[in-house]
Amino acid sequence: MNPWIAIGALAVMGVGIPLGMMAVSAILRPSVPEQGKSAIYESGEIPTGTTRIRFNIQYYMVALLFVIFDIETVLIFPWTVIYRSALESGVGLGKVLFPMLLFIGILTMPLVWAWRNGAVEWVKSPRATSRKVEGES
Amino acid sequence: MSLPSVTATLLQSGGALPEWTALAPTLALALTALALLLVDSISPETKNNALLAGTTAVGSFVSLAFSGWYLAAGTGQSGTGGEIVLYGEALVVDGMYLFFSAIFASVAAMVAIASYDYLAGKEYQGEFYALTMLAATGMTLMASANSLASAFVALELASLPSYALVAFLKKNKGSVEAGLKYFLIGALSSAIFVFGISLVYAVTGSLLFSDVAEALGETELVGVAGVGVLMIAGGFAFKTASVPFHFWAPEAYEGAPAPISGFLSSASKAAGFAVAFRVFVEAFSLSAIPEGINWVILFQILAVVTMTLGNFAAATQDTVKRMLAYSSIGQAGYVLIGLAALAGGASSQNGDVMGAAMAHLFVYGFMNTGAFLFIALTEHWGIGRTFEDFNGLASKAPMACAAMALFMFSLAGLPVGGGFFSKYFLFANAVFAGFWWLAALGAINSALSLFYYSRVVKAMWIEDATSEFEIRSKPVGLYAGIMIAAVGTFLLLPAFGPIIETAQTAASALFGA
Amino acid sequence: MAAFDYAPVIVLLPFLSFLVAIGTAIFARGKNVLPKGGALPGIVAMAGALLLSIWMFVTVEAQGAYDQTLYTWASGPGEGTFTLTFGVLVDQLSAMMLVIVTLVSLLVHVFSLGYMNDEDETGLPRYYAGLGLFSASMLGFVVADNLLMAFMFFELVGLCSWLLIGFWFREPGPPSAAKKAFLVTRFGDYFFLIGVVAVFATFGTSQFSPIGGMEAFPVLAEEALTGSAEGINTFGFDAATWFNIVGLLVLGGVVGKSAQFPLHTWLPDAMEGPTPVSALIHAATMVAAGVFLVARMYGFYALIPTTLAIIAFIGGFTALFAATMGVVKREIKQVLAYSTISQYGYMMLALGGGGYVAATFHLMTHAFFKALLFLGAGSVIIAMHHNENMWDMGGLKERMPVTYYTFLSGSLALAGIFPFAGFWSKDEVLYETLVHGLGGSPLLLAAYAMGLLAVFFTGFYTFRMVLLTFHGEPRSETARNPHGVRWNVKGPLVVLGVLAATAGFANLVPVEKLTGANVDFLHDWLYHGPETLNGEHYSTLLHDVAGYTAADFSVLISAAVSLGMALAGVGLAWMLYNDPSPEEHTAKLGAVKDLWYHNYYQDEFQVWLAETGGLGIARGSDKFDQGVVDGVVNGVSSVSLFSGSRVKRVQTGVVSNYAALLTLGVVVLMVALGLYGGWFL
Amino acid sequence: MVPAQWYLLLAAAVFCIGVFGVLTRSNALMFLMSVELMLNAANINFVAFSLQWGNVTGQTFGLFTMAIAAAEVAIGIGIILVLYRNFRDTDVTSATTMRW
Repeated sequence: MNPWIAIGALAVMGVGIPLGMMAVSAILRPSVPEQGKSAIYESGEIPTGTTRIRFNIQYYMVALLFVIFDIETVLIFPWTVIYRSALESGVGLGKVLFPMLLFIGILTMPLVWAWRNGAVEWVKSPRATSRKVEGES
Repeated sequence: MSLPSVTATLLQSGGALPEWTALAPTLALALTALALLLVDSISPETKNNALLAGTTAVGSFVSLAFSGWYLAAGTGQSGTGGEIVLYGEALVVDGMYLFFSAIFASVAAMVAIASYDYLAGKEYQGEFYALTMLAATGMTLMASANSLASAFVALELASLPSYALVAFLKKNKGSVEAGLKYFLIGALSSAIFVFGISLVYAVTGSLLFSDVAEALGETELVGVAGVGVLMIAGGFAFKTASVPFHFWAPEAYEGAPAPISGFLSSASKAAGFAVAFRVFVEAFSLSAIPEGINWVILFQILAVVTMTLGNFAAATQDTVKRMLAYSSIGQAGYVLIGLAALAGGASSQNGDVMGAAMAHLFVYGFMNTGAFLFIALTEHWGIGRTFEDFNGLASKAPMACAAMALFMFSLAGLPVGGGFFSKYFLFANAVFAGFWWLAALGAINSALSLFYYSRVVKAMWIEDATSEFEIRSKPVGLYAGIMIAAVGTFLLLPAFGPIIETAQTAASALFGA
Repeated sequence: MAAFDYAPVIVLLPFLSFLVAIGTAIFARGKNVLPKGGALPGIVAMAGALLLSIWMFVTVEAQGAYDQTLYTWASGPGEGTFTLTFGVLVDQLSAMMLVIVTLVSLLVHVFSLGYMNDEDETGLPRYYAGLGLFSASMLGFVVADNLLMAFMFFELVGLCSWLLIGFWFREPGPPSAAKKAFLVTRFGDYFFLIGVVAVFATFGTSQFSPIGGMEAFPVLAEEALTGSAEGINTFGFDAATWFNIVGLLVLGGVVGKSAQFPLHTWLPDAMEGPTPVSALIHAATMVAAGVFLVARMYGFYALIPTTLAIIAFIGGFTALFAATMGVVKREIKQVLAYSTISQYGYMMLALGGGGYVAATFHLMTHAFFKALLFLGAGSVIIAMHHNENMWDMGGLKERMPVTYYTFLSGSLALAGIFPFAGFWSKDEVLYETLVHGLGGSPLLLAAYAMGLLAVFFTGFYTFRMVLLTFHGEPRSETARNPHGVRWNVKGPLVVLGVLAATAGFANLVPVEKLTGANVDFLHDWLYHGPETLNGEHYSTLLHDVAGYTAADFSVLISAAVSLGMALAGVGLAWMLYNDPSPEEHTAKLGAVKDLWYHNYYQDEFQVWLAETGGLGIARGSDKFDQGVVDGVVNGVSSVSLFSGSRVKRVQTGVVSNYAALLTLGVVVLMVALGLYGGWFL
Repeated sequence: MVPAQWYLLLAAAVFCIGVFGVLTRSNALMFLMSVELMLNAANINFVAFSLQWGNVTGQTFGLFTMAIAAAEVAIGIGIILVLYRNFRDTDVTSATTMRW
């Protein structure tokens, strides 16, 4: 059997279900047009401006810190996959565990550095002392 | 060194030291980088420039000492059992790695010493040195990469800190613009590079050089492999600032802090060549690769276009730093002869040509770094950037100007510094290998280069000062850096014999001869 | 060998006086630091050099010759490379020359006290510096033990002549005369330089005699011609032919320095220099250098009869040619100048004619009597307040007797009247040429004939000069009341006057023939040189290799003929000019007078030659240089700069363009390599 | 199993889209995103051919690529930030003080 049939069926289902739901609800619900209904929902706030607003640059630091942990995870993942089987096949603990400890250790160092250099401090006003806040990497 | 000594056999292959110690040149640089980060973590506000620069310089010298020791002791060389392969064949230590490590470490040391003055009073000093060391670590890894994966990672490890370093002067428009351009072209190039790797992987199913070479010999997907090889060559062309991947270089070298310009144009370029030499000789070896993938022609085109474009553009520059930037492109063209003047089969000339190119890179590391450090000195003094601004400088600072004249003439290939022999050997070996036209083009370009190099000397020594300027101080660090480079450049004239011998032995080992 | 250790000092002493004088001239300008304007250091140095030279002479007599390499300034590694050295060679020839040069130079220094100091000239330190360097260069040339070193000092001599002839550089004449002297001799030296290179290329050495591990090129050449040559590169020529070429190239320098036809034109002009300098140039140093060089490497020239014949012919022709021009000159120094050219012609004649000893002998006697004549002329010039025209003189005999009698002694020597020095030497020159000519070289006979005829003219112009200057009635106010001269002028004149009368006794060949007494001292002296550098060796070579044979001919007949010719010339002069108020008889010569007066139009001819030929070539070269060479260079550079300025426009500064060009580049390369490698099939 | 050439074509298409973005977008962030697209095209190849060849080299390398891409972006955003501070714009074509 052609393996593409499953993918095709998945695609049909994926597109069909939302379209079907929208169609069903459009048929069932009464139509009462009102301005408030077409407004953007902002938890009760009155929306201002466009969607293209600037975020505070300090989010950038948070994002970067996230990247560190993200990459750490990505690179640790294959190691975790083989960890047990490697141990079972007789590779010593030192040879399996130590490199990863070294890796994490090296990664910790920049984290400490970033911490010490104020990457996680939230400065109230970006114009006030902005020293060492948005240092790269 | 072809002389195996008793201690040589006892180092790594004999069991006196564990095998991983063969990577000591790299480890020294990496540990220095971490130490610098540690210092900066402990006291983030530190402006203890002497400590930071000193640590960096010491780390570089330690790395240099390891390289020298291993080279002398024969680590990873044919005399003591051949190359040392580490970490699942991802890295390899041989004569070529040690030779290039010596280049990177010496350039890094000079840059660190000179930066002591250049960075005085600036912020983020710790980061500066740490990034420099990280980049140097990446470069040594590039020289030791034995798989496309480690080559890519090492290349990025060298590149990413470089981007930040070029844009280091955050308030300087030129520096930021240079960093942006370097980064964007670099990102594009590395994307092309990694796509090339993926194509080669698609064809061969492996990233290890030896396996790639083996699989390429049997493949039928010549087209895919060819495109992959071309794209990988593109990645190296970016690192070495070869046409058409050179566009970042003039701006990056001009805008970057001058010590970084020297670092990038000497060490980073050498690193690009180091990995290119190894990849193209081992993974895409001429004896195994399909007929259709003729990368020698590719490098011939690149060499000719690069040296011509670099020299012609350099001849018409107004600012000295940008002239040096373009001339550095031209110099890359000469070194490309090391890949372009290769012949198929097991020609013994191949090792000689490539060795000559390596020796040129070695000498170039001193003379070009020295030239950029001189620019750093003028920037430190705050005199202008154009040739006219250099008028009459020799009367104010004769020592530094004498050193600069030495660099310029040596770069042009006059017999005042090692540049004479390295260029001579490069062209001569190209002629011996049968590529006389490459050598002839190189010689013509050298003649042209004499024109613009001598403009600097003329301005400094012959012209009268057009504007009044005061030299406020004679910074010790910058002077020391320049003098180390000058002494190195000069001493390489009489001491060129061992260098070319080592380089050619290392290159020949690569060719398996 | 203690004595010879001081040989370099002979050269260094005058050089030291040069340094002292030049140092004074530079650092103490205008201040009278040195007494006598620097003359005293020069005199002391030359006196010391003279004493040392005499010591050398005596030591050579006692111990034989000395040859020592002092300094090797360039040496190649291993076989087939050249070793360039400075060395000292003191043998019979150079020891004799050392004495002559130092003696004449010393006397010239002393005389300069009268000629320069007493006349209140300015720039005296510069003058004495020049004299010192001049003497040092000549002495260095004399003791040189290889051709390259000889060439270097030869050039230094030329430089010094330029400095000294142009001493009065603020006047119009001297600088141009100096320039002419320098350029004309340089023209000859150019060939000499090529000759030196040719000697090196041919033999790999330029030593005059074998020393240490180095061979001598005359010896090598001899071996080449006698059949056992090794390692000699004759560039595809027959060995004899090639040696002739090399010999002629070196001869170029000789002809220039010794003022032989056709490069003699600089010498009369050089009279613009101070008279003591003229004495030094003509008697002992510069002009003598050329002849000395041929004598020095006579072992080489004796191998090549063709070149010898050319030398003899040039010499004979120059002797006659210059003598005729001397006949009509009005200035006393001009007459002497042409007589110098003529006399050096005799020496060349002797060398070419196989008379090595004769040439050396004449070189020696001529050094004395010509120095004497020039110094005497200098004395006259002082007396005449620097008026040199003989027609304004007359009757000086009574007013300056010392000058007169010494000058007369020199004149008799120059004219070759028995028993003055010139008689003996000139007679031997002519005799040697004659016997070798009769022995089978008709060309030598022609040269001999010219030389013999010149004897007549020599006698004539010499005594015309003497009679016009010293005899008759004074023809001008200054001649009636001449400026007096002091001891420092008279002293050297007396010394040289005695020598001019007696120097001939050094080699009394005719007397020996007559009486059998062994009185040819110079002959014996020169025959006892080093193995390859003595007269006996040379005569063997001449006989065996060059094929010169001496016919049996009486020396007395030859001497009688030449003496008769001389006396005829003197007699004619006496007839024409021994008159209280002599007339110019030159009009009787008709067109010949103009020809002689204008020096056979040689200057004009050479200028014409230079202007038509030389200028044409120069213009052509200039065109080629400006048009083709510069054009190509400028073209390349402007094309480079232009294309550079275009190429760099690619760098637009916009990073998006870079990305586009980069992508384009990759695509182009991909398509090119793909089509080439067939990736798309 | 899907034939290999389709992966190659898909990757090439993604790569070309990335190149197109690089060439046409002047906003630095868009430039960066396009480069990411190109890197991901390579990742497609790696993962696909990892499966094809039956080894995990490609997959691992894909992880490396992602890590490096992240680091690249981190640096890139920093540079874009200082670019904005100096030129008041994130347009890559605005920084043209150096040329020729």
